[in-house]
Amino acid sequence: MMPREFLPYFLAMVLLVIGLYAVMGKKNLVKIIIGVIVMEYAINLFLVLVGYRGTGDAPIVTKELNQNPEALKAFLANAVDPLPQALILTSIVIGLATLVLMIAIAIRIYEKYGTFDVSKIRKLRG
Amino acid sequence: MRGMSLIVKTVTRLVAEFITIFAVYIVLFGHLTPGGGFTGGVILACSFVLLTLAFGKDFSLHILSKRAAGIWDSVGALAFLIVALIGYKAGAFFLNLWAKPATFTLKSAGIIPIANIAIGVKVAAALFGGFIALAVFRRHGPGGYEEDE
Amino acid sequence: MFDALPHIYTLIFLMIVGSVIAIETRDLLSTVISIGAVGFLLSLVYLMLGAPDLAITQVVVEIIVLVTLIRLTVTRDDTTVDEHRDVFALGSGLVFGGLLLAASIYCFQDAVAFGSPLMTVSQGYLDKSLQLTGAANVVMAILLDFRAYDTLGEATVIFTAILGAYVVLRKIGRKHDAGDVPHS
Amino acid sequence: MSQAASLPLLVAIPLGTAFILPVFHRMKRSAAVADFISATAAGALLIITISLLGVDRQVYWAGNWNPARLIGIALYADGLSKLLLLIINLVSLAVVLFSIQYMARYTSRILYFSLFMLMIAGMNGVVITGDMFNLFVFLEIASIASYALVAFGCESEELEASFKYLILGSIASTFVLFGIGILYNQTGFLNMAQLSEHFQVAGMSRAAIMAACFFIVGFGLKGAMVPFHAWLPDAHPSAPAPISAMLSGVLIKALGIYALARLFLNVFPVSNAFAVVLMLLGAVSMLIGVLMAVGQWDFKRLLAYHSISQMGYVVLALGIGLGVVSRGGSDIVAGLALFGALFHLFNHSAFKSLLFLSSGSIEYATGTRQLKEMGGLRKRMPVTGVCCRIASFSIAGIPPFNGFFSKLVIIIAAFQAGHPWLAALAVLVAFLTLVSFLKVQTYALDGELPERYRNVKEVPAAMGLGMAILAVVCVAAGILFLRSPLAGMIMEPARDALLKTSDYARLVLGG
Repeated sequence: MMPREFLPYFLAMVLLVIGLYAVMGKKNLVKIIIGVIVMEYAINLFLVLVGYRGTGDAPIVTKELNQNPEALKAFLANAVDPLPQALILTSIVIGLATLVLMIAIAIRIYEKYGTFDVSKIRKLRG
Repeated sequence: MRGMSLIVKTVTRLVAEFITIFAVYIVLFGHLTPGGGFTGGVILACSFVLLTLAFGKDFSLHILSKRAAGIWDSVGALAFLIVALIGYKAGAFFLNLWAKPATFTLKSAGIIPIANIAIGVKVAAALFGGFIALAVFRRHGPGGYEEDE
Repeated sequence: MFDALPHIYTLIFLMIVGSVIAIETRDLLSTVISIGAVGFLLSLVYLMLGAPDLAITQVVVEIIVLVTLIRLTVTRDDTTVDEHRDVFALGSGLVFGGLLLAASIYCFQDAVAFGSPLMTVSQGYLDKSLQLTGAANVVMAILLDFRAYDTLGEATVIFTAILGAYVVLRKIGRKHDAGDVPHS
Repeated sequence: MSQAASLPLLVAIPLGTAFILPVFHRMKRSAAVADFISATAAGALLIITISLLGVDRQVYWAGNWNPARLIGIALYADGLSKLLLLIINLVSLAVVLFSIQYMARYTSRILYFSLFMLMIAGMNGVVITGDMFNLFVFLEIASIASYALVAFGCESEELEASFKYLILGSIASTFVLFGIGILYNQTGFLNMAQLSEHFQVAGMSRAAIMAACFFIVGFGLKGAMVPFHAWLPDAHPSAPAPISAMLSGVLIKALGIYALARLFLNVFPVSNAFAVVLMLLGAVSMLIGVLMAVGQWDFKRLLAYHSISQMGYVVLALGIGLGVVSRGGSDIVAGLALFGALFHLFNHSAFKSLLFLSSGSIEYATGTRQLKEMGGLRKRMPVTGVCCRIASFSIAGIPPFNGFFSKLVIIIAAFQAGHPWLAALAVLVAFLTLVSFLKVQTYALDGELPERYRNVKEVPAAMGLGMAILAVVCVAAGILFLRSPLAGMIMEPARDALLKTSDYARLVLGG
């Protein structure tokens, strides 16, 4: 088995595979949408795991910290990596945006066919 | 959507204002505490969604019509772009003007609070408009969004 | 010192279980509720890993998504999935997923270990953001100053998607009276 | 430094246009306003792009966060970016002109133009960025705009195609972002130049190789390389014709091919293994695409399959060039292959957009896309007929049109690099393409005019103008880009940007 240091990354990967399976293998529009959501969770989870450090202090400098050089130094050495968090925030927004569009198209397809089942919908040739 | 029972309506009336105030706080103090424009905008949109669910869509559309939501969406986005272009004029795209280091006040972070407000307005309007468009789609038969021409 | 690791493992494990339930259950409403639970678990993970911004954002986004998804499912008649298992899809999915996982076991061996990121660039952000930008929240300083151009893109993405939703939900897309075919 | 200052405008102008257009929604004469603003913006973008040509590389640091302070996001335009910028903004101007009349058939033209501008902003952003995550963000803008535009007609077929495209596009985005996450874990950098510098010193770790594989899947999906092409034959024909022209002519190149070229030639250290993968992807796409195309009777679907096939040429040539570079072979051969790839990239965007626009014109006038129902249209539609013929000759590789030269260059490069079988395959595919387009000519333009099309009229002038611009490019590029000052201004810097693989980091970070 893999060392403890890499197990979290691997678990994020498992989540990605589960999402991928739902997207590729399921025949229901809602399930496919859920698969995409799971993939987004997996990627965000992976990024936040990448950024974790030490004791896991949130990267926010408070007024008290700023007045106390000792504490500030310890904080700077222990706070988690803020950059992946900024990336995740963007990624959450992008995921939400994709989801809105996906739901809109799914509603429209439902209106045309009266079902979410892909096997009853697909007229298009591969 | 017709709205829900009296209890729900009463509670909503009490809670919605607090949610709105909380959203404004989250937007304004994004550079000092956790939160920020996007988060605050989503919370604001949540309070509109709550009103829609409790009182029906006519009530919330009375506060913010679909057309107004679309315009606020554009206005927020444009405001953010203008923040960037002011920096561009002064030397670099998104140059942080007016930054006052380490004072821990509302004005300390230059363009960041302004950009937060722009994003908050934008996101709240966009998500509210999107939710209304998605939620009322079926109730009006085919079609949810009106046409031009 | 608080060791977050065991809690993290538990939460991620629960997320995996929740996702599997969400994907395999037949009732669409249960599916949506399970995925909501997974989202809230993820926000707990964020909170434990020192990301309060993300935790708040994840919770509120989750609420909006859940409300919309529940409205999507409960107002439609087609709420259960009649599962006709596609053996080929299942098999190829398992094989592909297995390959991906095996490759990741091999490749993650030389990943930088969990809990000690390199921080080649971001240590600078952490150290100097208060002095240079005046923002105490370093994530916000990165988001709206160091990488503000990204955030412009982010705002644009949501603008685009909402506009796209309006476009897709229009009553009529084509004008049929415009004389498409002159002699039909 | 003064020239570099116009780089952010390439994104800011279309974004501003897109943000302001919906404000006029449902106002009187909104469509006319949209036409005017969009055409002006597209023209301005082309002017800025042309003003960038001929100047040396440009670096611009957003927010003035440069490596001397704290590193932020770099905007970087070298020869390759400028070639792509020229393609994007030239085709988009022609397409905007075409859209003004064509989109009168659809409702909400103002929202159409807004989404169109967002798509342009996304593509411009992708090709000028020097940052991995920024590339992802702008890739998403362009993709999401294109999902919505594919479904613009709101018919069931379009919605299904759009959903399929959206799902596969999300998978692609996930893979790209996962790759970025792994790279960040490995190096702590997001800037492409810093990544390049890091990999030149440290080499590729196993995790970095995995990230590279994720990028191949992700960008391969965006660029519709063959095992990942399933969405393209549905999405491209379903979209309104101007959007098909943008998707096939520009989008798959800017999001897929450009990103692959930039990553595997500039960011990652050159490696023969990736060269083999690219050659394989290219060869398979080339063959499968054309085989699927030969049997098609739907005009737009046929064109869509040809897009896969022609992109196969480009990726094949990129792979050949990368292989020669990584084996330390002669710079002339590698340069020839890369030149061929970029030249074909440019040519394809001109003739494939033109073909889609003429298919749109024919559909506008006759209401059909089926080749069997057409016939003799060149008598009734002279402008469309001539344009369609020029484009068909170009893609079929008939001299002196541009497609002939770029295919010839690629075939010679494949031969000289020691891949005679690939050269033979390229010749075979060129032949099949020729056959396929002879079919188009025979059925659509020549032959008997069917009774019901006796009164078909030529399309309005603005549509003709849009097509004429691209037709001129098709005819002129064949000669001009091979041997003229233009070649030195546009093609050679683009080739050198890819050929001198290790210069990228130095040029960006060196200030």
